[in-house]
Amino acid sequence: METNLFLQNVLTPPVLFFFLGIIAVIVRSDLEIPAPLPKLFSLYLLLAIGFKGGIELEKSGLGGKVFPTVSAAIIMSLVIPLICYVILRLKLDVFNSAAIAAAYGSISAVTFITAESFLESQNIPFDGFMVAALALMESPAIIVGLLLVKLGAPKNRPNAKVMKWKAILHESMLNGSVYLLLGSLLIGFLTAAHNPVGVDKMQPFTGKLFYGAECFFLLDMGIVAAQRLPGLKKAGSFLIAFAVLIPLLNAGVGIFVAKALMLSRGNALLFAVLCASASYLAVPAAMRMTVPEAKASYYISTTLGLTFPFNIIFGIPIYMGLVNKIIPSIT
Amino acid sequence: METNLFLQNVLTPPVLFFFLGIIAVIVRSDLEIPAPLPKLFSLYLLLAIGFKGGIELEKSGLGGKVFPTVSAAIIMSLVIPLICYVILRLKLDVFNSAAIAAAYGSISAVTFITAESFLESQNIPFDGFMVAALALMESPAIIVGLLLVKLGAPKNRPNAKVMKWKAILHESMLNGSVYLLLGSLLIGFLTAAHNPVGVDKMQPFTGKLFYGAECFFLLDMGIVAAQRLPGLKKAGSFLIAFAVLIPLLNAGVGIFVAKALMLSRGNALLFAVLCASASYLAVPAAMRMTVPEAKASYYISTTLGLTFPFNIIFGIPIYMGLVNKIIPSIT
Amino acid sequence: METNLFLQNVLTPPVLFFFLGIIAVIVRSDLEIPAPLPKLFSLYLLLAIGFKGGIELEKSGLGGKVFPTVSAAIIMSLVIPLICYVILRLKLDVFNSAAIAAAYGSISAVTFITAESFLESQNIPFDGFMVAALALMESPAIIVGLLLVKLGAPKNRPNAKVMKWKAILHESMLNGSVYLLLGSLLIGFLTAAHNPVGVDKMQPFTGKLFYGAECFFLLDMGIVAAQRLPGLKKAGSFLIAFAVLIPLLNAGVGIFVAKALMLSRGNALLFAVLCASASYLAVPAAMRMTVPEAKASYYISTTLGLTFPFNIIFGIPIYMGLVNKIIPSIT
Amino acid sequence: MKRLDLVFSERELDAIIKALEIAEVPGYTVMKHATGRGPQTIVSEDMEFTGLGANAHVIVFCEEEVLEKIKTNVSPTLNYYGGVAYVSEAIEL
Amino acid sequence: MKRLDLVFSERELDAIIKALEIAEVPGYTVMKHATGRGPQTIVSEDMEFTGLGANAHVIVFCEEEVLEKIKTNVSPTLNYYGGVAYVSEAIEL
Amino acid sequence: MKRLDLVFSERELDAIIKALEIAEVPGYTVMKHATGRGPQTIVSEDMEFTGLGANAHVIVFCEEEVLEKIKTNVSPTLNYYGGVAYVSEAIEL
Ligand SMILES: Nc1ncnc2c1ncn2[C@@H]1O[C@H](COP(=O)(O)O)[C@@H](O)[C@H]1O
Ligand SMILES: Nc1ncnc2c1ncn2[C@@H]1O[C@H](COP(=O)(O)O)[C@@H](O)[C@H]1O
Ligand SMILES: Nc1ncnc2c1ncn2[C@@H]1O[C@H](COP(=O)(O)O)[C@@H](O)[C@H]1O
Ligand code: NA
Ligand code: NA
Ligand code: NA
Repeated sequence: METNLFLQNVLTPPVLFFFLGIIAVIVRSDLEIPAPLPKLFSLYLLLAIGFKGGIELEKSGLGGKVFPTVSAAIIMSLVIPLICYVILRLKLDVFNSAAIAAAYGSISAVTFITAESFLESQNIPFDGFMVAALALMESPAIIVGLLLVKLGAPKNRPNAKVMKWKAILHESMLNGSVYLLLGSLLIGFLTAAHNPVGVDKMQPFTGKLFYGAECFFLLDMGIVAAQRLPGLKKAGSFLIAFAVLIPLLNAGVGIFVAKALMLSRGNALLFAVLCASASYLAVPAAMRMTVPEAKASYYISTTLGLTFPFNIIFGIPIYMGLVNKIIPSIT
Repeated sequence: METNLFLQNVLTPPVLFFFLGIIAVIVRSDLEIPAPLPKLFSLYLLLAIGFKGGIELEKSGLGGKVFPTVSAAIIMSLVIPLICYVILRLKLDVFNSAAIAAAYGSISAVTFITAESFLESQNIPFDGFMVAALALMESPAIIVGLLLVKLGAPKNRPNAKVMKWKAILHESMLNGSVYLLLGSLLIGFLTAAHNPVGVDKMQPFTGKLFYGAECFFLLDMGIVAAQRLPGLKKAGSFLIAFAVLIPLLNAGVGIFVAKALMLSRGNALLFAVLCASASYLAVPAAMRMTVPEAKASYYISTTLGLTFPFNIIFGIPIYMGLVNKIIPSIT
Repeated sequence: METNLFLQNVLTPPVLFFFLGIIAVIVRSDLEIPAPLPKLFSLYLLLAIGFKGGIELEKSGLGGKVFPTVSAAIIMSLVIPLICYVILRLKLDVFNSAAIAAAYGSISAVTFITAESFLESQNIPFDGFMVAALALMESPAIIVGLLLVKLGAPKNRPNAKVMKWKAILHESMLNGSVYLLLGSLLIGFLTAAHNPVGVDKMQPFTGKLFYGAECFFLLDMGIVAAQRLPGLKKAGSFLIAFAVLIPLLNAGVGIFVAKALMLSRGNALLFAVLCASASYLAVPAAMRMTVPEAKASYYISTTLGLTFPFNIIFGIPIYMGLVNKIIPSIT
Repeated sequence: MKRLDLVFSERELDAIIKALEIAEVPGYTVMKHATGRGPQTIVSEDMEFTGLGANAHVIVFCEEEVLEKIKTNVSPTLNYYGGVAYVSEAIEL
Repeated sequence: MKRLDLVFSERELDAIIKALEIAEVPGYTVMKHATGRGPQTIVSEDMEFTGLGANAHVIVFCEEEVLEKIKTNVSPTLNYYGGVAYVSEAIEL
Repeated sequence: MKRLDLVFSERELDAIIKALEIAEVPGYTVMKHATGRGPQTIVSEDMEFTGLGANAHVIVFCEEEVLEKIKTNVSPTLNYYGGVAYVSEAIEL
């Protein structure tokens, strides 16, 4: 059954293109997608999922499971960094531990998208309000990460490096990708409410084109992730184990929370994926600014070089299998 | 009624994304759309409106209102710079006055596109030949601007800065954006006439995708326009008032001309928008080359920093309201 | 009849946009499509034709004419460089002869795409497996070119320039464009076999959008090709004649091979175009690395500056005319 | 005249430009999208799309007096976030 | 050997290259998409998509004799449109 | 301190970086997408999309001792494929 799910996940265009990117690096092909083209696709995907999520949110309304689910997601993004921090402190200093912990509390939009595509190919429904959960899990994790530094950092941290709360909040709430996602969500909501024609006219761009653009972007992400692998080797076996086991742990916790919230199977998978995935957009930007003592290569190579491909290739079908076992009744 | 129109304009995706861009700058989000992505969207939009305009032009033929409308548009692009020049000379020197005047005689393709989208969302028809008017209003304004410099400049202008007519004509007629727009118009025309299958096959690219690409581009234009605001403050209150009042004046004149030409309501709005909008593509390029004495920050910050957002947000519904009052019978 | 075909080819959007690009350079418009936008379109087109070809290949199966056609294509890509080399050696040294010969044995994907569009506009069917032929003609030509250098080069070639076979094979098989094309072909094949929903969901991106993106890219290719013209003048009249006559010769041979293989008219045209076109992506990369003695301006200006536009504008209708004469029965 | 070359993360660009303006430089030139390696970090092209950003290379031609002021203003940022600054001789053409 | 750095608007690139070629430079390197501020103008990244264009940074390594010729050829363009040119010492590696 | 400027084809970037690392440079900065002309070749912007690639401009600030090692390591590549390398004086700000 689960090998079946695994194959069904792997034999979809997005995942196949992801492999194509990874293999390109392994066989040292000179295939490259030069900057700023990845940025174009990254901006497009954020705009499109935000817009589509906003439309769905308007349709479903803000009642029902929306509020509990989003609240639970935010709580997960506050709790996960704490758990991760405790584990990471076994081997790493305060700065690196806090930075990596924050990354794992936050989310990866591309992993979320790939999980959505997986659900669609399985004909399992899910709700648009999960995008709101996605958008609201970025900032809290950053703030927890920085609180951990504030509490754990040695007292003789140079003065210059004292954190300014205003800058931190700014960085966590107004990071370009968070801002675009939330803004597009709001625009989708307003458009659905006031301008249904606009929804139809956006559809070819934000809807139809999406799957192909996702494939193109995953091709690039495959290249990028595979290029992070050497950095991963330097990070050592503790971090390598962390980057594979923690997503499993977080997804497991997420699925039980989803069961408690009585989410549908589709939403439960997305919830698990949000818990399991780690940020390589907003969090690195915030950490670099406020915790320069943390090694960027640590939090980038774990999140992007290992957790991201692990989730895309193995995680999604594994979590789906777990969801099927744990929440079969709500189908 | 007009608040109604205002809301109907503001609550469409293109204008909402424009706001999102403006707000990103105001709240200092680090959202940015790196070069050359804006260029990609700019080229795409010119190609698409040209192509679609050409197809419409072929359908409607060159008879009827086409010739009078296009001629009137060209005349407006010759007259408006003269009026503007007289007003600007009250406070500015010959060079700056001529450069800004030329910009206001010319047009902004994005404002035109946004007006088209507004008309579509209002279900008001308009004609494809208006794109021909758009394409033909760029060059005359440039030439008038340079003639004004030639006549008004002090006799002791350094020799090196004497203008070469060939270069001026070249710059005004073969500027990349004018060339692409006119070329695509012609290609659309030829394709519609000789290769109807080609028209259908272009439709997903030039037609369906257009609205979404417009939104993406307006997001960027919001960022760009808001970044021009500090420059605007330096330009002083005279230019600020000019950048808001002149579009109103020009639109008003345009609507009466449209009434005289007995244009339909949709075409009348587009005509007004052509008169009211100012160029930040072809004209700055030409002015920088031939009138380096003029301050680029003046003509860029007025056209892009104020007139452009004013037209997108307030101008279009105001002009529509005026059109509805002045030309109600021709509906 | 053939003037007719010529007009039917020229009056399609892709060829018209190609002209628009050429004319932009001739009249010195400042229209430009800045890097890396051409790369974006180039990657997109390779991905899309690969993916579509893979789907078709899965549908048709690997039996029937697939194997003979692909084998014949590979043989052509081995034989053509030998013929070209003999001709080129009349005037050029070993290095330049081998490099140019390799380029003509290989193929131009954009020429192939334009020929496909031409067939579609003529309602002439063709098969998806021709893309496999396209993908497999790049590498053999490179290897022949390098063998020619190995055999023909003076014995006192500096030691540093001795070729390493591993590097050569790597460069010829894993060049980015070859890799992406083959990879997308495989992904299309796997998707069609295992995930039909995925095929449908890719369709707006790889299918619908294709024609428009092709036009945009040909606009750029027109600019690029026209910019190569001065370099062509330096290359001299021998190379100019070569760049026009060899495609005709190769296409002619190709059509007789196609007749022998009893290909349909559509496939025969594509086969002819594969033989007639020359590479400006994979081959230059390989030649620059392994035969730095060859002048890049020679093989770039002949392939890109002359053979490419010749094929797009004149070649395709001429070859179609020939196909119609030589293989009329198999319609 | 002196020529100053600064290389640092794009994300500090605004802060560094502000520091240069306060030091009253006569002008500056910025080239973004640079990559590289320093004693502390490796910056690769794909950093640009993650939140980390690539490097910026800034060139300033100025009089010797201005250098001191620049140094005071940019050092905190360069020390905190990394980056290098080197001075050469230059004369106007 | 000398090293010459020119910074000016991309739109004058063809004219400047032509001037360099007439001065018979042995070679040159061009980096486009530069931004900056000078005594006269501010050039920002979004200028690139308006008609104004960003800056180009051109480097020429050449013998001292060539510099004089370059100066004569490029000065009119730089004076008319703005832009800077500075010379440093350089020796081949 | 010395400043080394290398300009060569992007396609040799990995080889040159490797050579620099072997020479144990303290760091380097890379700017891609450069174009130009040398004694042997013209590299234009559209080369980037054909297989040929544009140029890379690499800057290294290092001690004089390192230069010798760099020279040994990069010369084979520069001689084979073309490219230039020039050294100037530089001092830390
Ligand atoms: N010795 C050097 N030579 C040239 N560039 C350098 C050198 N050291 C550092 N850099 C540049 O400065 C950036 C920041 O370096 P770091 O101080 O390690 O954060 C690097 O990414 C390089 O681009
Ligand atoms: N002192 C300077 N140092 C470095 N770059 C400069 C300097 N002055 C001007 N520039 C560059 O030269 C360009 C043209 O300057 P301008 O002469 O003001 O038109 C500016 O946009 C800067 O990129
Ligand atoms: N004298 C020079 N000054 C500045 N850049 C140069 C010079 N000579 C060569 N270059 C650069 O080095 C690259 C390679 O030159 P080449 O040695 O001809 O292959 C050229 O494309 C230029 O970008
Ligand atoms: Na998470
Ligand atoms: Na106007
Ligand atoms: Na061929």
